Amino acid sequence: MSKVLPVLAVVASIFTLWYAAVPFMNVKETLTGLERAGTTVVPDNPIARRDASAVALVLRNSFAIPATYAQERPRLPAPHQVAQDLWETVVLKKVTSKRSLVYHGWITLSATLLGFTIGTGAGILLAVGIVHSRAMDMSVMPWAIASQTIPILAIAPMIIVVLNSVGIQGVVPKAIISAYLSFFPVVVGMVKGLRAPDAMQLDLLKTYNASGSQGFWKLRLPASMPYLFASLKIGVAAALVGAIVAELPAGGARGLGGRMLTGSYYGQMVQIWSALVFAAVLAASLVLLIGWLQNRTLKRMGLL
Amino acid sequence: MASPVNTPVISAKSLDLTFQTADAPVQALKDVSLDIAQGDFVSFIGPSGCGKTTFLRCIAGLETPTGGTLTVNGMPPDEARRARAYGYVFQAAGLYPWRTIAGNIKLPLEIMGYSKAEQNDRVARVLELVELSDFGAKYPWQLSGGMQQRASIARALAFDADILLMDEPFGALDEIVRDHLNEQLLALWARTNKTIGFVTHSIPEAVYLSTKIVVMSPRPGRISDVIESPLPKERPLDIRDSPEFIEIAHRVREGLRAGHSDA
Amino acid sequence: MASPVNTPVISAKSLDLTFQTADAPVQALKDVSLDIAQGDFVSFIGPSGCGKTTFLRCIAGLETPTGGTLTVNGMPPDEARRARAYGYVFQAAGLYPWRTIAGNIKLPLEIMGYSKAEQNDRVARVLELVELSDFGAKYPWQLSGGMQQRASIARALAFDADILLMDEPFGALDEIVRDHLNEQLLALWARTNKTIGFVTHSIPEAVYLSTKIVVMSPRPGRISDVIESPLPKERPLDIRDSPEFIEIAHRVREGLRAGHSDA
Amino acid sequence: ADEVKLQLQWVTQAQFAGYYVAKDKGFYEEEDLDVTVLAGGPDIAPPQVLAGGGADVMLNWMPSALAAREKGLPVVNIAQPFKTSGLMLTCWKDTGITSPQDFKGKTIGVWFFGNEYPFLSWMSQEGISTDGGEDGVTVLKQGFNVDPLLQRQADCISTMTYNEYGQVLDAGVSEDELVTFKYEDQGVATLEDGIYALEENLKDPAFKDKMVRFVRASMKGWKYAEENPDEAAEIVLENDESGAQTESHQKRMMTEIAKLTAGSNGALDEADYNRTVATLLGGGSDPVISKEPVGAWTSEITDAALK
Amino acid sequence: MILVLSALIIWIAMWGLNTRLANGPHAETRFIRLLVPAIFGLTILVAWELLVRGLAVPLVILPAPSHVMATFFSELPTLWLDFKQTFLKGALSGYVIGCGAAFLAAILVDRYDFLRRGLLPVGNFVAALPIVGTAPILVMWFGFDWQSKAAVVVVMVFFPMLVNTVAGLQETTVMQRDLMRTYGAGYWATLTKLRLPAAMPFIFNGLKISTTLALIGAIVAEFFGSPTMGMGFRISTSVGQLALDMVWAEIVVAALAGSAFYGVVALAEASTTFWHPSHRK
Ligand SMILES: Nc1ncnc2c1ncn2[C@@H]1O[C@H](COP(=O)(O)OP(=O)(O)OP(=O)(O)O)[C@@H](O)[C@H]1O
Ligand SMILES: Nc1ncnc2c1ncn2[C@@H]1O[C@H](COP(=O)(O)OP(=O)(O)OP(=O)(O)O)[C@@H](O)[C@H]1O
Ligand SMILES: Cc1ncc(C[n+]2csc(CCO)c2C)c(N)n1
Ligand SMILES: [Mg+2]
Ligand SMILES: [Mg+2]
Repeated sequence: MSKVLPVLAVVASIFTLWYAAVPFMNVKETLTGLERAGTTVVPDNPIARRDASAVALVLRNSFAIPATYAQERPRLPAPHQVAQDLWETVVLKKVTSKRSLVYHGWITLSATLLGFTIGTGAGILLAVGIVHSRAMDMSVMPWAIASQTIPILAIAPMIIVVLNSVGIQGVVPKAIISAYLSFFPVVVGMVKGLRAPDAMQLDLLKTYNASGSQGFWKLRLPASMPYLFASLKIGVAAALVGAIVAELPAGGARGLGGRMLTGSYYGQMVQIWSALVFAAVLAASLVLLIGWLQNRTLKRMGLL
Repeated sequence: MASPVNTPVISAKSLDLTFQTADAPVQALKDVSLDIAQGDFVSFIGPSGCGKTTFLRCIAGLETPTGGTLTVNGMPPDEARRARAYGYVFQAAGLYPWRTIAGNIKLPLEIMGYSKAEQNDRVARVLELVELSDFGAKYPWQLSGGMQQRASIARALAFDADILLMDEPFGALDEIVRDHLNEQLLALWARTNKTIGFVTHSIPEAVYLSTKIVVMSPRPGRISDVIESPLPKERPLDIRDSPEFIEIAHRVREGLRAGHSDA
Repeated sequence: MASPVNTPVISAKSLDLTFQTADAPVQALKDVSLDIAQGDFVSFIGPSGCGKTTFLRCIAGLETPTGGTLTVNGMPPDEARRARAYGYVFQAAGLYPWRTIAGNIKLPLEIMGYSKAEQNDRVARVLELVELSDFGAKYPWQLSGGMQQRASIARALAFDADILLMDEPFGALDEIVRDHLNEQLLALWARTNKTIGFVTHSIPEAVYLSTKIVVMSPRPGRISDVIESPLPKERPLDIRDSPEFIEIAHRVREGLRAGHSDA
Repeated sequence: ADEVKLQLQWVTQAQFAGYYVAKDKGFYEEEDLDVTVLAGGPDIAPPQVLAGGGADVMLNWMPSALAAREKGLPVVNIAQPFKTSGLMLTCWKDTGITSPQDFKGKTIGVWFFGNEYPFLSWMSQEGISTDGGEDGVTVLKQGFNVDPLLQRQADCISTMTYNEYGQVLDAGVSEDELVTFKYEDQGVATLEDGIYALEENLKDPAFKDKMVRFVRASMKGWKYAEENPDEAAEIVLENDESGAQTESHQKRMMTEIAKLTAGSNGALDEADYNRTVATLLGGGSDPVISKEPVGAWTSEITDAALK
Repeated sequence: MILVLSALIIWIAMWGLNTRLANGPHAETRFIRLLVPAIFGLTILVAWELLVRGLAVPLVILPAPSHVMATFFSELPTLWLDFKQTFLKGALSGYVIGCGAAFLAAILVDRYDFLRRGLLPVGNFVAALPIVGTAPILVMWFGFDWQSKAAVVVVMVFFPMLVNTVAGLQETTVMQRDLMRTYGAGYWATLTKLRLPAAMPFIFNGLKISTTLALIGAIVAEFFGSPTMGMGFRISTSVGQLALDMVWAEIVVAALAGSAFYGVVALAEASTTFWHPSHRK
């Protein structure tokens, strides 16, 4: 209970703020629309209104406030508009319909999961290499950091084209971009984790004359689990962002990224917002899922 | 200085060890010579930084001396390590938190390739030895500090190493628990006739347990006194109030103080 | 049980403290009554978990008893805390790593609003007291464990608290350094006539330092014995070989063992 | 069947109805072709896809294709289904703009990504600087929608007759609130959606033959779409994977598109080509292309296809 | 084919050299610590160059590094203009505002446990909003110029910074806090003398993560509308013009600026949290 209450309170105040902001954000377009419909508004020309402050406009045209909540192309949709769109696209539409967010969510999710798997696998392998080879540690680590400064969205289309030219198409290019974003947190966390055993724990194995692989399986890997899970949580959220980014160049195609793009293309703000909310819910669920796995695994390992 | 009664199990001759650190080299051991015979219980005592741990690690082949010679069972320590001649008990219990007590004890057995049946057998045996039979399925943090320490001793006993090296195993325990574990360790030693190297900061502990007390002093780390104990093998706890005991303790304290003042 | 010679500085009457934990409540203190007079040096000894730390924290107003009454200088401990009546020394040195030694000692002075000049004055004075004058500009991790502990004592001495509460301050030190700090602490106490509450695991340490030894036993934490020391205020180190000393130590050990066995 | 991969230059919409219709109606199948239509998007450069071998043919605007050619990617126009340009600039009337000279000091949204060339040529013809200031225009890189105009972040934005202009009207704006400048009317029209292939591929007779059949079937699709705009719009909707397009929007788009394809049988009109090149070469200090392109188009394919 | 083979051989040779350097006696010196990654980077560049030439990769797919470098130097004025627009105006101001606001918010959140328990879960949720969706909205709200880019950056860096700072403020041990209580220290004294210094390693962690986020955010936001300059504008426009050499020159600028930004923060960290075990050695 003490967990839910604060969250509810914060959510409630966000909604309050949100509702309060709507008239100010939407007042200009609303007034223009009303003016076209023949209502008198002050000031009575759009250019003067463009240069007027939103607060003044709302105060001087308070009759227009209800209309700001019902705009078709709002600058800021009201929460209930988003909720209604979500209801229609998530619940009412058949999940196989191209207009169903569940359908698009699944497209994105499948790329996310594939990319996350690739990214995690590659991240763990790289971390193992870094921990076991000094040369790799010294040469690769600085570049792994630098690689994260490359704006992925900028090269995502090129990656897709290049992969296309070698015959890789479909979900795989998306997964690769999503893997690119998720591998870095995994490398960093896993390197930390594999190095977590202290000198004493390592020496203990030495006194048993354990081999390198025994050291890995019996000590380093179990010791790295808490770190691995912490970075998996970051990694899975990054993977989702990657998959969405990768859907943009593919253009108006399927997936949540496609939804956001076409929403933006046709000025359907509500559609963008509901895709956004849906994506965030998806990310949160993935993170929760990993948190649950973490809890279970670490409990079973006796680390919690 | 040493007692070459029978052929020594461990024999160090003018051992030197210098650590290369970022600023200046640290001479951790200088000209250390010592023989330890089969069945000896040798305590190392000395102020912080005098090289007790370093010496123990050299014997275990975890550190390579930069000078002098050191043999264990007639071979270099590294080879002896590979032949799994030691059990090593660290200052802190150092149990793996993701393994149960039984799992922790099994660890060396798995690595050394014992059969499953043999593993279970041995785990049961050593758990009984340290009076933890009921706790095999528990995780380390479910046990008190003293019980954890006993588990780590059990782990070192599970495979039949002739030599047991213990680095301040009871440092973190309170006096009563410590007394109790001291008694048990002595009983075990009497029963198995292992050779034991034991690091401690406590003078009474060193005197109570050992057949031979090695007093060390720092900067550079060296042996400043070796005291053969005249106490009998059978030692009830109240032997500590006997005049011989107090006499030896006094000698150890003097040795320690000398090491401190010239540092 | 207590000694109401003059009006006590610290007075506890049937103190109870129960911790509410996730599974079951833990009774850390049960019916603890004790008076401590101005200038007393009181040691608390007892097995792990018997409530020594808890009792000290109650006195310092860091923990609120669930029953009984406790006054310090006639006021509730919380008020006394805000009146800055205490210096508290924790088991580990607990210096802030981002401050130099001098900076650490200055910390309470800054908080209590001493002038800059006064601060520097006092820092110099206490640094000298604990023989660390040359180390004021060093960072904690550049000092040995013993030196850090001395610095933390200096920090507690820097402002003129009447009451000094020390929770196993020398637990992590080797015997020789410990002896040395014990001597210094006694000298300081004799000079300043502070009231000192001191937690330790070491019987000789308790006997050597105290005017009063409080033996506690666990589950629930309670006082099982209070021993007034007949030793003189002037105590050379070798007083520890005297028969009176051994006699008191023996009584403490008996008390401890009793506490252990009925636990 | 021979495989052909076609790269569009934008998301699935009625702008590309001819190809979807040809596929849906089996015109490609009749020519023994197995055509895959690849949707484009804001970050997909069709010439790059062509260069990478991801597609056999692409749709492109001629300025962009000629620029690619100068960059060393020899693409060749093999057919030109769009006769007329649908590109225009749409402005608020209340800004006082009545002629291009009034653009000075105003803010104008322009599509980049290779589609800025016609605008830049036009402005240099008018002698208006595009670096902002009192006497120049302030250029914004326009995103994908008409919001900059609706919210008056820009005074004018680029629109296509068949798409963005309709979106502006859909937002409730009436035509008399707006002033529009068609590039066609300003004499700076450049050829839009054309079909392009790589020069080296065209040397292969088998490929050429494939293209002939492809162009023939595609044009058949276009003519069918012109005649049955509603059905064509439905077919487009079926092929839209995003599920974002609406029927009314696509139907109107199809109607407008039909006006642009009306004058073309697929063959490139050399006069149109020359006008496009002249416009681009006349681009002032920073011309889009620096020299007269050679071999940038061929009539061989359409000649064979229309025979 | 020869070029491809030589790429392979050079790779193996360089790797061998690095292995020897890294395990050699001077591996800990500053020089080697810089040399080894430099050699690795150089190897990648050489291999890239040889492969592009050897496999005759078309320019419009992937330019050779030498080509990119040539463009980089010949287009320096344009690159500088874009850098100013995107990095100095958009990314940096967003970074300062976002991190500053997050820092203040963290202190509030930390002060009121109710806020901490309410805001952090919601914050994690909001942090999961993909930039691709938020950027068009923010461009619509804040206009085409750098202000909207800064807004995107603020949204991107706010929560990582908040979470790290809050975690840092909770980092003190019970003993350290009790010490302050024995001094009867109030909230502000505890905050400035204990909790903030103790939180520094975490705060810097947040600041470091935010450096890369800020740059990426500012660049990506330009894809959704911008004036006719900026790194993101140039990248997307150049892709359309098939000027891939220019695209890569901008990416080089981004990587250089991002690494330098990160490095500066890391240096500041090293000099403020010198006391932390990870920096002591
Ligand atoms: N890996 C190392 N690198 C550099 N110096 C070291 C290393 N290990 C130990 N030393 C130094 O060698 C000396 C001896 O250390 P050692 O750990 O053997 O002391 P010790 O007697 O076990 O002390 P303590 O009682 O504190 O455990 C010390 O001065 C220590 O600082
Ligand atoms: N914050 C707490 N919450 C719950 N239980 C506590 C808490 N603090 C202490 N306890 C319990 O209270 C009892 C007394 O603890 P205390 O720390 O006072 O023991 P101690 O005598 O100082 O032991 P030690 O010698 O190990 O320091 C123990 O059983 C302990 O587990
Ligand atoms: C990023 C980008 N921006 C603009 C165009 C130009 N364009 C060509 S067709 C078309 C559809 C019009 O409704 C548009 C906008 C493009 N291809 N890519
Ligand atoms: Mg040691
Ligand atoms: Mg305690």
